[in-house]
Amino acid sequence: MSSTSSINLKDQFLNGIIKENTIFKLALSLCPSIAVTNNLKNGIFMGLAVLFVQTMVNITISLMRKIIQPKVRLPIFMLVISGWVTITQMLMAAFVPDVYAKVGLYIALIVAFASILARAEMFASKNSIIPSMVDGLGMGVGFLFALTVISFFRELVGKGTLTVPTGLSTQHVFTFINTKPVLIMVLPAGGFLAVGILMALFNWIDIRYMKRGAVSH
Amino acid sequence: MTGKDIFKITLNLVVVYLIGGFILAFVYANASPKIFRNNEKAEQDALKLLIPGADFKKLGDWTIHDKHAKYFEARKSGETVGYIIQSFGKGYSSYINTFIAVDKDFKVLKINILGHGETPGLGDEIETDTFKNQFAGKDIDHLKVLKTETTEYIQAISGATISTRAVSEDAVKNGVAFLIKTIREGGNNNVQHQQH
Amino acid sequence: MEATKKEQLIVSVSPHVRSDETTSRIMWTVSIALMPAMLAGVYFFGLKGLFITALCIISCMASEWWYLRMVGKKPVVGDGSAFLTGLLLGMNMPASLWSFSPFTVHVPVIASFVAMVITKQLFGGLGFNVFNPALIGRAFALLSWPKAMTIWNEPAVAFFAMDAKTSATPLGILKEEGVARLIEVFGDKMNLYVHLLTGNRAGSIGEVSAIAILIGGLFLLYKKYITWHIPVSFLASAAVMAYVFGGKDPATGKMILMAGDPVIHLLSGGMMLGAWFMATDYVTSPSVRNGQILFGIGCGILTMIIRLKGGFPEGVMFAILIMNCFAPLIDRSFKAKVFGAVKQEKAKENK
Amino acid sequence: MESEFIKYFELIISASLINNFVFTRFLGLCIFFGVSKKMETAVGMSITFTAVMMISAALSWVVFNKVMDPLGITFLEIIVFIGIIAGIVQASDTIMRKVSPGLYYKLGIYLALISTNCIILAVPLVSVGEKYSFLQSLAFGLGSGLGFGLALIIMASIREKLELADVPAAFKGLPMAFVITGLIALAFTGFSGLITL
Repeated sequence: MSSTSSINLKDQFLNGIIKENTIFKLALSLCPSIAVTNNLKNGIFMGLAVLFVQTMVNITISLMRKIIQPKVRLPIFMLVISGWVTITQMLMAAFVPDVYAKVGLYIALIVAFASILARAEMFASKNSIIPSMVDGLGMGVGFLFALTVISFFRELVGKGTLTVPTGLSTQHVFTFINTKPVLIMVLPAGGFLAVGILMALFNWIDIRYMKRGAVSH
Repeated sequence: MTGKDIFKITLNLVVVYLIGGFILAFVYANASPKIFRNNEKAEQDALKLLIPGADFKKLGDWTIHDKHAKYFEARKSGETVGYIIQSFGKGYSSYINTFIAVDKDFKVLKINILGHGETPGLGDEIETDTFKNQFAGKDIDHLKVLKTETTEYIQAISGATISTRAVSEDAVKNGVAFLIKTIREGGNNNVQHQQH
Repeated sequence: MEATKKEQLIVSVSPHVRSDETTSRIMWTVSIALMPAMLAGVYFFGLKGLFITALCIISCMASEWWYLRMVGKKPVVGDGSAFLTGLLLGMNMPASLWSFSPFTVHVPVIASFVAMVITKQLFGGLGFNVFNPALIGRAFALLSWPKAMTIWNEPAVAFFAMDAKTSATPLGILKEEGVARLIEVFGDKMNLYVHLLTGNRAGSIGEVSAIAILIGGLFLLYKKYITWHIPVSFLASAAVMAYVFGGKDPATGKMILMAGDPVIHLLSGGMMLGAWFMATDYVTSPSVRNGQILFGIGCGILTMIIRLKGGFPEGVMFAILIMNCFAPLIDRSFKAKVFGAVKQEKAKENK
Repeated sequence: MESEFIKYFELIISASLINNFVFTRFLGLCIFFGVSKKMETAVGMSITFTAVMMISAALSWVVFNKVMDPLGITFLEIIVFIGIIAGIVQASDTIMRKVSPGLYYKLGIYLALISTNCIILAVPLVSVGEKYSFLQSLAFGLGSGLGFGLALIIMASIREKLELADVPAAFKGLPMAFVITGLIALAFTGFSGLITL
């Protein structure tokens, strides 16, 4: 592979993590950002599931892009997405049953993620397999990153612990504070507050970063 | 759109759906036994946690609060050592799913909370060992909840009397009462009958 | 279309355009009106009550000052609004929070920060907050530290006592053990009423003495700082609900209609403080009279639904917060209706 | 009979207030934040939503229990439900355009948004998971739709009030919407425990 295309791939990968971060920047696929993030382990596995689906969907669509009739492309995209989601769902139920018991509904709802369909339509259906895969990986890692940050924050502040997965069915719970510092952070209301505050934090970094370059008004 | 186009589109869709269907069916065929085993294993694990080293035989189903629950017999080397019953208690905001292990004389050995939706920080303390250990050795007459300090009865979790009551006076008491009624008084014959 | 827009503009701005002096005078007058209740709280819970309230006031003023400094605005803390929020927040906290093992002194501090910064300043400061800051602070604390926020001291009437016995609130007893037990605890029914009225009972620092709150509320009414609409509709609807649905068969626990005791419900918990001082907050309640009555009725009904059927023994705080959500909607629809009515009349005249 | 009725009522209350899809199950957030900027769109969306939700709940129940369960292909639920929803949305689009162009003009644009909303998929998935009867799933669909509509309308009225407010720059837009939703969710916690589920 030539050096120019590898730089492009790197940009494509980073694009999904930073510039077009699904949650913090595009504000899409927000539901699981709150629903499953009161526990670090669940957050990580949810992120991994999305990463897997996004990458596989991108690869599949890219492989099929020449044989799909443009008129029926949306139904086929939906089928591909829901197919991969179903596979993910079954794999998780089989191999990580304890996580699946908590996040199962939200795994199924990956189907309705606008971001996955959007990447399939905008990128994978027009590009060859390697860039599509990298794009999917980038978007997925960006999502995983966002969920990890949110769930790290929420579990630490809400319960004073961190549940770190050490394998498919094993985990280690680090306890930092014995009492629950601010319990509300693991409750629904606290989830919204936490995500709002983290988003504002990212915005604030953005504003400061941009101000440095731009002329101040 | 010509007939050829329509044919091509239809073929396209059919082929894609067929392949998709095959892949899904393949994954399902491989994953579903594992999922089934997971559920079985989860139940066996939950039972083994209550009476370690025993084998369990399902005796039947019963209903409490319109919910279906199961009860089991625990055996060690062919001899009945106790029973385990699943039960539900009506708590603050949820039905508390409880497993109760009793010995042959229907004294509680151990309980476990499988699922609940009680208030975080207050009612969810029914999951703590300090609370659950109170039940060891209690018979049906000593499952009353007191708000004062007690070892003879069950001491209420401060701020969560309703959740405490739901576990001890609803789930556990009704579960044990059901076992006594079905197994000691009349049900016993049935169990022995099955052995022959 | 054009006209509606203009009307909307008035809805969102008009109640808040006041000169600083008026705002500040309102805030200090309301604070003065709260003094009888505050004094009663200090009388019953001693120095602990005073410490907790002072801590809330200081934390509220400090958080507001810090925030305004940080965003580069002129720190205006002297207008009394931070003082009033801190005072109300402190009066809504149990005195038992002044405890160092387990350490719970951080609770009022964090609650104050949430009240001032998240609930008020993030929304654009005084006049724009949708929720009552003191109540959000308290709700945040209740959900974050449910244990610490539900330990109630028995009224000790010993000024310097730092160790007080804990006791259940009347509403707690009512919820868990029924009205018969409540009367038994206080001796007889008359005694219960007297205790509830004077404030000799467990509860939040400033909510216990119904009579002291009533004095403050009537003072505000007399001074025309509040109108009767919200408090009266709040209390009346709660009383009706309590009378109709509050009765319970002691044996079966089933509801008996028309057998409740409205007096207990009106005098206990935060009902009085909520109706006179929290629900009447200018910014977070509707500004139209009819809307205020609807707001009050909503508060009363929700309070009683939560008390009688809900998961919490006390519902005033949540009821007011829920109605706060609806206040912009109420204002919006009532204004639109009034406006429509005028239009119709004009149309008739034209005919 | 009366107790049956109370059960349906409780289901509606629980789906709309206590377990409100937005505030406690965190579903439909993209649409919730996207559509709640203006009151008019919020109202339009609520109406369309509740109607489509009930139809899809009913149809999914029939397909799941009468076709998929007997055939043993329940593992395909996601694919089938998403197909049903896409079909309903497409059909109502066509029907509305033919039958009532006025209504279509008002509500048509929301129809397109609906198929990418996770609540609409969550309703059949949850009611299948909870093994609801036909009427129960209908009640669940209605309650969920009403709850989502209520959330949208409250949010829209609050955001309108905040239009002129001096919200700090970093919080402008979505972060503030999250904070507001968090505070509404905090208030709605008061409903918890109203019905034992």
